Amino acid sequence: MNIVRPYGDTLDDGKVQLSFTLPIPDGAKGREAARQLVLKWGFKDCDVVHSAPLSAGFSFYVAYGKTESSVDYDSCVADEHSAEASMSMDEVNEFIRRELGRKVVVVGACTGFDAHTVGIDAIMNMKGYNHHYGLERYPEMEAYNLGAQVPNEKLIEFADKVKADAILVSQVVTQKDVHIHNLTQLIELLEARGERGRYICVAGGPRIGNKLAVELGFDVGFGRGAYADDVATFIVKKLAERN
Amino acid sequence: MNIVRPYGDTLDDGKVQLSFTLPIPDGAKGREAARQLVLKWGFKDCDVVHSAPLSAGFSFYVAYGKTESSVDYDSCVADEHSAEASMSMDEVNEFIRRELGRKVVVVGACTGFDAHTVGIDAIMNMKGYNHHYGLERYPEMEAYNLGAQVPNEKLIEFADKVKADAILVSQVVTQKDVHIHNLTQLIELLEARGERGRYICVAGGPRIGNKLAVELGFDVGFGRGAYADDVATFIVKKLAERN
Amino acid sequence: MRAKLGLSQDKISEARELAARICGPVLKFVDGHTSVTVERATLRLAGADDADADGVPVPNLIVDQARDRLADGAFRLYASALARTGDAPERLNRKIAEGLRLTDLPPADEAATARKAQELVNRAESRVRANREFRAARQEEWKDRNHRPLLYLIVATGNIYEDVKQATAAAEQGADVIAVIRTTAQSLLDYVPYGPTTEGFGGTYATQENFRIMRAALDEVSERQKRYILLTNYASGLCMPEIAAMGALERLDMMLNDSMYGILFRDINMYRTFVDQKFSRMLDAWAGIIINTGEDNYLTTSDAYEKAYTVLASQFLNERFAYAAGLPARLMGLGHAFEMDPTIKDGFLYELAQAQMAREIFPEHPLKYMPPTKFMSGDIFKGLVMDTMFNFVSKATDQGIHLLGMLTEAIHTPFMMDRYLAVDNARYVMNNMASFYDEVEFREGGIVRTRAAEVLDRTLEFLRQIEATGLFDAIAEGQFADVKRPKDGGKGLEGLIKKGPRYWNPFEEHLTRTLGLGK
Amino acid sequence: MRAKLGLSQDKISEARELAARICGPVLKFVDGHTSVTVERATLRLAGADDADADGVPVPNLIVDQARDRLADGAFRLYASALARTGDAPERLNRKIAEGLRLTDLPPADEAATARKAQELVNRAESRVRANREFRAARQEEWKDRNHRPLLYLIVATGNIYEDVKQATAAAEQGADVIAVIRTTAQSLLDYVPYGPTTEGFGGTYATQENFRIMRAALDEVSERQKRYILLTNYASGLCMPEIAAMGALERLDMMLNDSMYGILFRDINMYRTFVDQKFSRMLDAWAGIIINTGEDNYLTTSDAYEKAYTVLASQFLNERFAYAAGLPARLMGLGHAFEMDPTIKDGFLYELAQAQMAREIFPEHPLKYMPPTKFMSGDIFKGLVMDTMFNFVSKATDQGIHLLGMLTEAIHTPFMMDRYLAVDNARYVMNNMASFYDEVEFREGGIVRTRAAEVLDRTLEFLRQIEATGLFDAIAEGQFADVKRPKDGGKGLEGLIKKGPRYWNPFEEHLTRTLGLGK
Ligand code: B12
Ligand code: B12
Ligand SMILES: Cc1ncc(COP(=O)(O)O)c(C=O)c1O
Ligand SMILES: Cc1ncc(COP(=O)(O)O)c(C=O)c1O
Repeated sequence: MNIVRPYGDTLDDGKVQLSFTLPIPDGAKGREAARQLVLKWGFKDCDVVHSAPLSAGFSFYVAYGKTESSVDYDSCVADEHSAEASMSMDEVNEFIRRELGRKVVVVGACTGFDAHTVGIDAIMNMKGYNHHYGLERYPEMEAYNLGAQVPNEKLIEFADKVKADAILVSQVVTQKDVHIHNLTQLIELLEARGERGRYICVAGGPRIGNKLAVELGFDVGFGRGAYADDVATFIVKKLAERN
Repeated sequence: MNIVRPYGDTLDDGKVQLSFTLPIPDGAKGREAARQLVLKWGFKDCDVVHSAPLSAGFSFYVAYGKTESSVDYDSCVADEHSAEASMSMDEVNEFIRRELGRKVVVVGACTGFDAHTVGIDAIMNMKGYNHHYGLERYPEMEAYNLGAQVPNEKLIEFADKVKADAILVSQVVTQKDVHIHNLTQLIELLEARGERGRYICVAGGPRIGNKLAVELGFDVGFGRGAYADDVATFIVKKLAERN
Repeated sequence: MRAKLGLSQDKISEARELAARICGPVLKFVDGHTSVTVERATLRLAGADDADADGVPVPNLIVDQARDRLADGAFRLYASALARTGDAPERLNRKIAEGLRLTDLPPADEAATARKAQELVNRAESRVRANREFRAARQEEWKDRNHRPLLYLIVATGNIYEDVKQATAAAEQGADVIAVIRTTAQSLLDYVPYGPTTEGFGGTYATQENFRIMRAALDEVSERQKRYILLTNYASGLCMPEIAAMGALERLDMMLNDSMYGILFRDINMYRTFVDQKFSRMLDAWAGIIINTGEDNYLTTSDAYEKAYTVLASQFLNERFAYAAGLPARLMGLGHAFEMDPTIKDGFLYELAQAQMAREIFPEHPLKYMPPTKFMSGDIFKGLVMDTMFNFVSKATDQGIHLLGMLTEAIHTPFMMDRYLAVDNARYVMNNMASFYDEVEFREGGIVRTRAAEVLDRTLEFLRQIEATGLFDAIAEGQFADVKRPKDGGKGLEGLIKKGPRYWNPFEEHLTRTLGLGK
Repeated sequence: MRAKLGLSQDKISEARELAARICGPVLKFVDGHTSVTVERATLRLAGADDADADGVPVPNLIVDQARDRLADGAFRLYASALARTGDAPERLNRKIAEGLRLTDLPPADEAATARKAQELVNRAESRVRANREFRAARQEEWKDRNHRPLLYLIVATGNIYEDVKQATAAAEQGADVIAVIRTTAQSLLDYVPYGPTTEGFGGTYATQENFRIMRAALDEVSERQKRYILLTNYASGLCMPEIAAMGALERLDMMLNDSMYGILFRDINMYRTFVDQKFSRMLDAWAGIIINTGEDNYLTTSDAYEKAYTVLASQFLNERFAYAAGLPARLMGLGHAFEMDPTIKDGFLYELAQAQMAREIFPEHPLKYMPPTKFMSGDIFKGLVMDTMFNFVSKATDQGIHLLGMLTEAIHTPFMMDRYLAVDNARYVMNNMASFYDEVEFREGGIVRTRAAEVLDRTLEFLRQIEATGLFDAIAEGQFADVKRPKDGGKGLEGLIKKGPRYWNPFEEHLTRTLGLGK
């Protein structure tokens, strides 16, 4: 057990900064509404330190609250495939040679109408990202990067054609949960074809968590700060497990 | 009834920005702890968008939460003596002449070891603050500003000596609740002397709310953005009531 | 404008000449072609609007009906139908939406069609002129009430009615320009949706009705604020000329329009893009709409320090294409962006050099300066500080159009409060160092001057190389933004049409004449 | 340092001469006087420490016992007792704490007392020299590892053990200097509390034990970070020389110490202050401690634009008083602050002018630059942006010691995360525009140069006026900071003592000699 609380300048003082907008005019009454709202979140104390009108009917608040809530740090389980556990590029290749004895085929794309290629490129392209080479550079892997705006159907067909081991999907735009829609559809299409089991399905993007990805039927999800090493490690270990 | 919730870019989307420190190392596990903490405050959804190490054992988080909590704006009562209701300097003087028929005597100070004079000066000095003249300039008032670092005893004696109608206290430093201590002591001293009823007691300072002041036994409290007009209006109306 | 960099005027002239030589062959190709969307844009100017029960817009229905005679232009069919039926466009549109096939109607006689054409051109001309005059009058009446640079804010709720709320609030907070961000991938639609819309992702559909709704809302705030609020949308993607036409009719004030954005970043066919682009820009020129070019896109994909010269090269090309379409410099919002890695030592000075260079090379152009986006992260506090530095550079180099950076850039499309914080930041900074431009000089041989000179040199080299290759091939080879786009690849090629000898487009003729583009 | 303002060197010299003439009479007065705290400081150097059961410090007990012979100095009594009893100071201190009255002891013979005195002086000298050498060696070993300007962060929890955590974190985040803010109103205590403390308001008591605890903690981080972390406290208020003495012994590196702060802002008697101040500064000079003067305080009370000249005037006076106490320029952290109303147009340029002017007039002085505080509000986002502009000016004018602005300045003493955001802001900005100073010139006749020249002129006028009035009377009349302080008013006057003919203070003599201050 390691119970922790927010820390301002003294252990357990519980200080938290908040800011938000309310659809009401600015003024003393608005500040009181903001204060009450913060108290509703269970804060014991709230100081609304700033308010400003955003327009006639909207106002902005900055507040500091004091909470008594806590979490047990020891019982928290990281929802991320953290870099610490990952093998390096060389180790991954060595692992493939040793444990799998054949090239691993991966297919990646940014699906739907999402045009953000930089994320999937960071994982797949030769040059990689932040001094981590991309999967295309892994001698023991065959990596196909289909780019952006790729319909799920096309991605699946391509994976089928090249006999892929893993399908990598990037989703960056999340407004109105469009990513959830796109990701779900991919899994549904695979299931409809009876092929979900054939692939390791990997989702990625700045707002994608592992938890979310798994909920949607993927094997894993990678958020911001992911590198090719992490993804490769996951894929090859999973393949080895399946053998 | 006018139920309102935080507004990000759509009505009732409930978006709130938070930031805080936890006494744990930075990392995926820490981000999960931060997320769970935000959920404990009743947020339905939480995206920890940033974390950074502050030192080996402390880490910083920025998060966005989605709340379903709301307040009824109509039922909020402003805890501030807002400028809208205040009379101007001329109106106050006119009011005194008409309703009280004698000069009103006020004594002000920043008490304890608090050395912040600017706040009490803003209310009392001739030149005032932000184009609102201070009480010294009110022809129908006699205003004594004792400055800062004034012990409560001295303030009370002075008030007694000049037969003050109101005592004005400024408290700016609030660390370790030193202001609560100072304010409470003043009221206790007055009560011990059986003189609490003799004065209108006014507290002020950037972190003083009306609610707090009243709780501590004052007649009223003024926070940031208060002007002499507001204070004068309160005092003279109260005096008229008592008559 | 005070020149501070000591740039070589000869080199600048050489770059302009290179741009002219690079664009020449492209413009020649363009003149011989039209496209489905150029035709639809023409129809829209003539009055074609409305949509059928499936939401297919009437201009699309007409062009589909005219499919096998598009080399003649689609306009003839519509004008002839109007002449023959005597219908007002609205009535004819409805009939088409309900199933009427114009090809079933016997053609009207040539003279009647020509008269109808003239009438339609005149009607459009007076509507657009009225828009231009209205804008000019307001801007004159409220001159000096806008910020300098213009503060430009986006709204992107996906719902036009929410957009209106956000835009109104933004204008009240101090925005001079409101851009309604388009829904993800509208670029790729080969039609313009019809009517008011409430469902977009990362933005709101560009529709004529949405334009109208937002324009009316902004005119209202303008009156209240006594400040003309400019409205921006995207004449970009597969329908760029149609959107330009809608913008001309509904008095938009700015349009995102880049000569190569669609090709490079949306994989739209290059021939199609160049053809569509020229007609769009003619419309913008006619309507007094400022174009915003998309050089910032180079820097979100490639490194801003390394690839600074691609921005300048693109500015020269965009300028050349714009002149060729009749746009005067004062309507060219050439783009660039504050996108260098924030960890670079003296990055601020390099940004200053780049922005000042653009200012000096394009002195009459209302440069459009984009905020940091690529290096923004979930650390909203750091983001706010980066935006502060950006605001500083923008004012320090007298940019024309200032896109406000959002502290939440890496997280979500702007919340209302994000926008407020952005405006507040910019207003404070820009007032606090208002006279910096006039005040400060850069040391000879210093970082700023040296950097500007180097970027100009590198740009010349790059332009020479493109000239040698030819623009079409240079794009195909991946010389821009590291993406290779095969000449006959990409979307929309099927909508490109070689003009036939009977090609007739009185709107194009009218524009060519009015804009003084006759050969 | 490049001069960029074209300031008149003649005027600068004239200002220095005026300062010398203004300070002359004050220094003459000072030389004839001592004070209870000067005596206690001397005792502390000699080894007096510890406190009685009520917490009254031994140095106070001794001075109280010597009350009626203070004109001779209190040191004689202590040295004589040590000589007579043969006790080590620690043992004697304990006895005094337990009730021993030194006046009850028969005096030791003169020669023995003199030998003891020499021994005590030597002991202190070698301890302080070791401190100086340790610091110098570390700073040499890790040179170029500190930021330039030095990043200065405060801790203010009120609890020395929490302070240590905060300070360690701050150093790990990048701070070069840690200042332990003192508890509210320690200035007004006429004694220095004893031992480690955990209960302060808005800050932590300055005690020798607290100094030791923090010094040890920072030395540890320094080793880890390979960066010498400087420690700062306040030699200010009624005990300024004692705190300076403690700082000399415990290797503090900087001390807040202003020639008039106590008088103007703490209502301490002026004679007392000047006397205490000179001795404190001699101690700082001896120990290689940088003083930080408090010009910023003028601007938190008065308007920074209007009263800019009071800052410069005070800098000249502080400089003069510091030279007179043996401080070299490199130990003079003259203060100023970024406190102009953020709504002033071109405020940034005025701040730039002021900071650059200070830089040019005091070229070897490690100027201490204070962040915006007065116009900070609950709007932490705006505050962060203001701090960004401040960071910019500081680096742009090559300041020496940079106090980091806190986005929560108007709300609470800094949270740990506030400090992190402050460092992150400064490091980004200062790296991003690192070479600005060398790069940029100010236009002749422009705002910056004109403003600097005006402030210098106004300062000269002000100094002339003070010279005419005399410094004591000028303070009494309210010429500084708009507060009037009667000459015989204020706190602590009763602790002032005219030195008698038999006044003996071998530490003062030693310092005078070492610092080359002999008449
Ligand atoms: C660059 C950029 C663009 C460029 C894209 C260029 C390109 N070729 O990709 C351009 C200018 C074209 C663009 C356009 C738009 N953009 Co954009 N863009 C950005 C920006 C600035 C940076 C994104 C980026 O490149 N990040 C760097 C990469 C390396 O990070 P990453 O994508 O997170 O990838 C990492 C991880 O997430 C993970 N990962 C990602 N994918 C995958 C996949 C797998 C399998 C794995 C394992 C891991 C993984 O690994 C990567 C490396 O660590 C962001 C803002 C920001 N600062 O984040 C906005 C942003 C993403 N864009 C946004 C929007 C809305 C748009 C538009 C839709 C706006 C519009 N309506 O016009 C358009 C249209 C694009 C479309 N249809 O999708 C929004 C999305 C909001 C949301 N959450 O819904 C953002 C957040 C900006 C904002 N605040 O509004 N954009
Ligand atoms: C100026 C200033 C100083 C100056 C004070 C000069 C002076 N002559 O007053 C100096 C430099 C001396 C100073 C010193 C210290 N300060 Co100070 N200071 C400030 C600062 C920057 C501005 C305060 C101010 O003048 N505000 C302007 C006035 C007009 O606003 P106001 O006080 O809120 O007053 C308004 C209302 O509150 C109300 N009001 C106030 N009083 C009253 C009374 C009545 C009767 C009524 C009706 C209304 C009313 O009306 C006023 C007008 O609207 C603030 C930070 C900030 N930006 O707020 C820190 C701040 C107040 N200081 C602080 C601290 C800790 C100190 C020190 C204790 C630090 C130290 N340990 O050395 C010292 C010691 C002072 C002491 N013993 O009290 C902290 C307090 C933290 C806390 N909440 O506990 C602050 C918030 C800074 C910080 N973040 O650490 N300070
Ligand atoms: C010129 C141009 N067109 C269009 C867009 C918008 O993107 P989309 O292609 O999704 O409409 C941008 C975005 O930055 C742009 O710069
Ligand atoms: C020179 C100097 N001394 C002391 C202080 C601290 O205040 P106090 O008097 O409460 O110790 C300051 C605060 O700014 C100062 O500038």
